Amino acid sequence: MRYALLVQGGPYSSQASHSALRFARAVIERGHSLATVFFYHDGVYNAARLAAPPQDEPHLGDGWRLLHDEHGTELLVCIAAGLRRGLLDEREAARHGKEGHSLEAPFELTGLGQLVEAGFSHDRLITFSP
Amino acid sequence: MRYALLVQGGPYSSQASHSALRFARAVIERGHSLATVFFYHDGVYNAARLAAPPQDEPHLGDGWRLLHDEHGTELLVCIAAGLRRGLLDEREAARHGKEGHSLEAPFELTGLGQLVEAGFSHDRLITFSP
Amino acid sequence: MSGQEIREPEASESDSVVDNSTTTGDLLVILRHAPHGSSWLREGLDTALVAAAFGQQVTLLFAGEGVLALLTGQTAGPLGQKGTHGVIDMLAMYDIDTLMVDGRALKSRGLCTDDLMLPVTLVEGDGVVSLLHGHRLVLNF
Amino acid sequence: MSGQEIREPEASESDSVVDNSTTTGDLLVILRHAPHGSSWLREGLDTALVAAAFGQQVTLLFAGEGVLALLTGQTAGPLGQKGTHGVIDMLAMYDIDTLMVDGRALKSRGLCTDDLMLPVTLVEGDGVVSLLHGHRLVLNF
Amino acid sequence: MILHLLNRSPVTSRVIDDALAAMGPDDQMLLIEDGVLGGLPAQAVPFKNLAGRLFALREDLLSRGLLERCGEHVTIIDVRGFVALTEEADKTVSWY
Amino acid sequence: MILHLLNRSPVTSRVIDDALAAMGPDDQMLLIEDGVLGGLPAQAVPFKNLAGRLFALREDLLSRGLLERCGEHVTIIDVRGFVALTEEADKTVSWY
Repeated sequence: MRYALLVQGGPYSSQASHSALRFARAVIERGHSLATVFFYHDGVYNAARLAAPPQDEPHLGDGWRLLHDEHGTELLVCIAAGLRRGLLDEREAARHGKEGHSLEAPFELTGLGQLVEAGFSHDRLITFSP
Repeated sequence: MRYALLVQGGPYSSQASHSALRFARAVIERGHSLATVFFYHDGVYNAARLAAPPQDEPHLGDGWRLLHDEHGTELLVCIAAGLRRGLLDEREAARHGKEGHSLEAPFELTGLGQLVEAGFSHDRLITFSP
Repeated sequence: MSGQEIREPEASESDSVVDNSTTTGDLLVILRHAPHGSSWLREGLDTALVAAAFGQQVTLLFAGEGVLALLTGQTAGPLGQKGTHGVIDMLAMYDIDTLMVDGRALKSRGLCTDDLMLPVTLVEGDGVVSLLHGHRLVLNF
Repeated sequence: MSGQEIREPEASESDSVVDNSTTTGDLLVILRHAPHGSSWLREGLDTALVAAAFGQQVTLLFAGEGVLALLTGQTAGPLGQKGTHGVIDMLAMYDIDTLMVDGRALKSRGLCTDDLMLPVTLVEGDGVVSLLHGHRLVLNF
Repeated sequence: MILHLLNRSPVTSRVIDDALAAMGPDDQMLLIEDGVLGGLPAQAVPFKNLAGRLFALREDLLSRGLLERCGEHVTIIDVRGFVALTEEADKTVSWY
Repeated sequence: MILHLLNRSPVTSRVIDDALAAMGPDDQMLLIEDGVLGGLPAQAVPFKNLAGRLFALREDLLSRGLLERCGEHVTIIDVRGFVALTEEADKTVSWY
């Protein structure tokens, strides 16, 4: 089956992101495709490229990137939720006249329509909230 | 009196930051000193320098900066809570081998000891949480 | 998705009914959070609007604190926060006209349909169960 | 502030007492959140450790879900999240030995002091009120 | 006197029980944010021992359409009144 | 069949009431994160109508020291079992 996840909890603030990443790996272990992870509400903070958690704790951003690299999982970040929380890629930073960027590939800023699309075009959508 | 605020809610995710900023202004209107705002838990996201909220909504980061510029309020961000959430100034970014930065003056990364210090050296400490 | 900033209180003509049939559709969005206190309500409503704009048949269920989203007399916040009442006003434009309200949530807060901005359908008893089963996708905000 | 990753369950020798006197100090940290589910517990404990390191007299009150912080047999999370049981083990090193537990919170979860890692003082009735009034500063996590 | 801030609705959160249990006979409580729902007459019962010591923030009632719907069990104050309460209180404790 | 996920403790959050009210006679519930506290025997009562349909996540019980303290009213499954439940369910609804 093709799975999509909706992640709405901030990394390190609630367990939601850890639960989602653990579930994602189990989905793949059971032979399914983890096609899409959509980050919304505080879940968008998972994409913060400068996150520097202590070395003896799991690095969630790296965990998501590994899923993308090894399994082609799309990492979609709601652009409206991201912009107000300070998550901009180079293009959005330029558009808003700001120097630097806080989000980069494989995370992609995208519209909320992609969440709706994910909900209807995948076999399963599982939500992890704070 | 000298007031300190502890802000623990993320901007735009909960009302905590809005409540704190509104309270901060009223503290000053009543003739007190708003000496310190300490950002902890998801409150540290208030310091995200790239935040780009819609133009018809209040810009919380600018609100905090204005307090600092006009009233000398210290804007202290817990470094441990900030680093794991991706809030690094230029110095911490260099120390962690990362390019760019996500936090800048007048926000300052500081230790949790400053919260304890604020609690005991100010006349009042008021907490705003999500 | 902007809306009017201030809305004067008004007594809404209530023609709400209790739902004993089964409402079906593509997407059920459950709204369980109050306006102003967090971004959950706004984000849930935005999801509903986008789904409707994509041509999906959307049902809204206001439950728990979410029933406050429909209260008359809401205004912008003290710092100019927009609130969500402007979005509620726009639902009809997006052809979202199936507004269900958990009757228990309304009653436990001492409110009735006369307190609400729009006509709604009250859901009682197993009505919520039917709603969840009657939609292809359920998103809970 | 790192700690051991795995802790085997063990029956703790309970020498806890019910507090009918008034405990006073500089800082009361109230811990109301469970381990692993959020960062609140960790952040509250860190605040207590720092205050103690600064020479303040610190009292901890475990209330609500916070009583789970003291449960025996906690381990790291499935992705290697450290949890907070290692920090609990370090409290004595920081001279934080006034550990108060809301008896009501323990009882409503069907737990007793034998379930806890450390000896604690149970607080009942107005004990919580006295604790709040007996400390110069109260931080609620 | 301790000022207790409550920002959660008493209908959906049980934190109100902890807050009330922690209040001494002279302590005061201010309802803010989602907590102002406690100002509805139907929510008066849990606050019955707080006569004259229960406040609700005007700005948060207003934006939610609850200002005209408030019961007699709460005293409505604005944000300056909120600051005034913190001036009088020895300390302030937030429940969330 | 709908799978309901609950991640809040039934002692401190009232969302469990909404979740239970939304469950049909064949629906299942899985307790995760802070929700696994519902696996304690003292918390069995609210779930009394869910015999055979109530699950708790093993990994979350283990890390909290609750694995050996679980009651008979819950079936313990690991994260692969969690995925299996979502395979069987027509849809999954999260309560938080």
